[in-house]
Amino acid sequence: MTSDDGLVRAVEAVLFAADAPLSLAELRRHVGGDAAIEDALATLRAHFAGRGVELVERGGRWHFQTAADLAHLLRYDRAESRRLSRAATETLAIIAYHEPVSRAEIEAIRGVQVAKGTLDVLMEAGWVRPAGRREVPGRPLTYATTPAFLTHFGLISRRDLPGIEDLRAAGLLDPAEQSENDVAMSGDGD
Amino acid sequence: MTSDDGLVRAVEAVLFAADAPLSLAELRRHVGGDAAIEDALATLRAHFAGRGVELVERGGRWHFQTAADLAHLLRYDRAESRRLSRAATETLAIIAYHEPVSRAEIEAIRGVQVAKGTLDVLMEAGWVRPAGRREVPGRPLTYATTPAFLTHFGLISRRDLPGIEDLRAAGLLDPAEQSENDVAMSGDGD
Amino acid sequence: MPDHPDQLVLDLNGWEGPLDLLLTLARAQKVDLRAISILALTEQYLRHITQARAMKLEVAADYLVMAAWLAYLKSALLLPRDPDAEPDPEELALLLQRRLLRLAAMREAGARLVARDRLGRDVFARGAPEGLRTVRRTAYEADLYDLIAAYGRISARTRPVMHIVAHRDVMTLEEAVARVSTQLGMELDWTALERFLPDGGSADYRRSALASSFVAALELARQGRVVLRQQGPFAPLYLRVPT
Repeated sequence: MTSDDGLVRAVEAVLFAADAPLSLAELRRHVGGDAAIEDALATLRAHFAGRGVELVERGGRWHFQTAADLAHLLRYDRAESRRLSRAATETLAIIAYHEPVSRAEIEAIRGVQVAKGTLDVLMEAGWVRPAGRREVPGRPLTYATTPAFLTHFGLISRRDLPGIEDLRAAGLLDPAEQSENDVAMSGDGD
Repeated sequence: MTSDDGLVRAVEAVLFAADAPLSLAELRRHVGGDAAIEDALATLRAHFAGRGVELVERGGRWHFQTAADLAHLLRYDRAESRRLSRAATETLAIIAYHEPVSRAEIEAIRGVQVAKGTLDVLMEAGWVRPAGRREVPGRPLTYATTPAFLTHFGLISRRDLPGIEDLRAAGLLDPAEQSENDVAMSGDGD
Repeated sequence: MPDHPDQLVLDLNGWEGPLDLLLTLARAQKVDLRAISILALTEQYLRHITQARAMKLEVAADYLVMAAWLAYLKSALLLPRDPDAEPDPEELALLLQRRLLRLAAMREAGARLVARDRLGRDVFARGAPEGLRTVRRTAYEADLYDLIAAYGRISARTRPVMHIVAHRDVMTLEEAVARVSTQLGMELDWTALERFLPDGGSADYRRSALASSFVAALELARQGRVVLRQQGPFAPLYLRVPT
């Protein structure tokens, strides 16, 4: 067995044993300093392609997961995962496509106030985090998505968000102009 | 992909996602009634042989586990520095000046009991080692310093310990009397 | 979806605000949102609000605000164009359309997002990972000064203990006083101090006896039970019972 194979084995073992996705730095800590980890990951990814288990990258972190087309075999004795409300789904999408984004901006897009519980649910799920305050009057808190969001929704990065390039090209992800928000919207000017 | 491959993929995914080793019956419940599961398991076991992950059977139940020879990769040692406690510093000083010295002797010199953890800390730090048993009733274990101790404290030898000659001249290094039947160290008074 | 959007919107509580209602009405036009007739949409919206109020349904304030704004927009769009009108009603219509597009885009993005293969629902991580352990190794800090200081501290603390000796090879002062007093009774003339010392014993003991006997002699002289005589410094010391 060549030393390359040794590295592939090592990366495979560490990723299998990990209970969370691992970054390159974390992998390197376990398999050794100078290792060509990217090459080993590429080899592994190719090896597992089409198998029952696949190697995936999510937000710079790597993990093994079961192939999507086998979902029906695995849901067997699992409780139906909790459904996201429509408000939470829209709010999550707005944050993911616009981040960082303030509550007022979310409200301007949805046309209604963001209920207190909506952001809480998303933060509790670990998909959304506070992302600092915007340096404008009132210093509103902004929100952004987390690495766990990418992991859960199977996204390599935010660039991988469905249709994000088209939406950006259409100008639909631009910061809303103030005049636009003023269109018969009471209460979200703050 | 043949239907056999499909079964192998299914078994692979189910075993991977399972939170405990699965019996044939349990596997069959997930992947379908009549499936040739034994064949699929044999295929999988051969496929993973020598990789970083292995398929193993224990008492009729199957599960994946990381290859035993790679277990050392699963732990990562991180150094954290912590100041040595006063009790440990005193104990270390006594060992350094009096080695080899038993625990009862250390206690007699310190005038307080030596907690078990204190010697453990010093041995964990690599500064103290067991130095054989004293051939007296009870055969108490003695302790001495290590080369790492000298290195850490910048000493060529224990003779370099500042003040040791002065302290000896002042009679301060005479072993204390033992309350227990531990050691009779009075011999050097004659 | 009910068959007629007209019926549906009577229950305004089912809508997440006027924008949501507008978007649903716009979708009912069954054309691309970009090709939507804002005027037709406006009329539809106003009609529903009017219907709702005719049926004495509670209509939330933000729906009424939107209705008032749309009524203004509608009249501005219908009236002959005033080139100086500010803001331009066509532009306002475009802004409204843009808001609808934006909401529609996010609504669809959300739907696509939650329909993805989600970890823990459609795809699964390893069920029983061995887990990676980070072992924290403690590197203890202590320097030579700490060590020496600690030893000094112990020495100071335990000095009395350290001075206990196994056997006391000495003559105590009490012993010497008793000895000298007894022997003085038998000697009538001047007698050298050395004569009072015991024979034998270790060198340490004899030295101790000499010192103790000397002090005993001084003590007895102070009590007036003995007189001392010495010819000069370091000369022999003589003792005698006072006459």
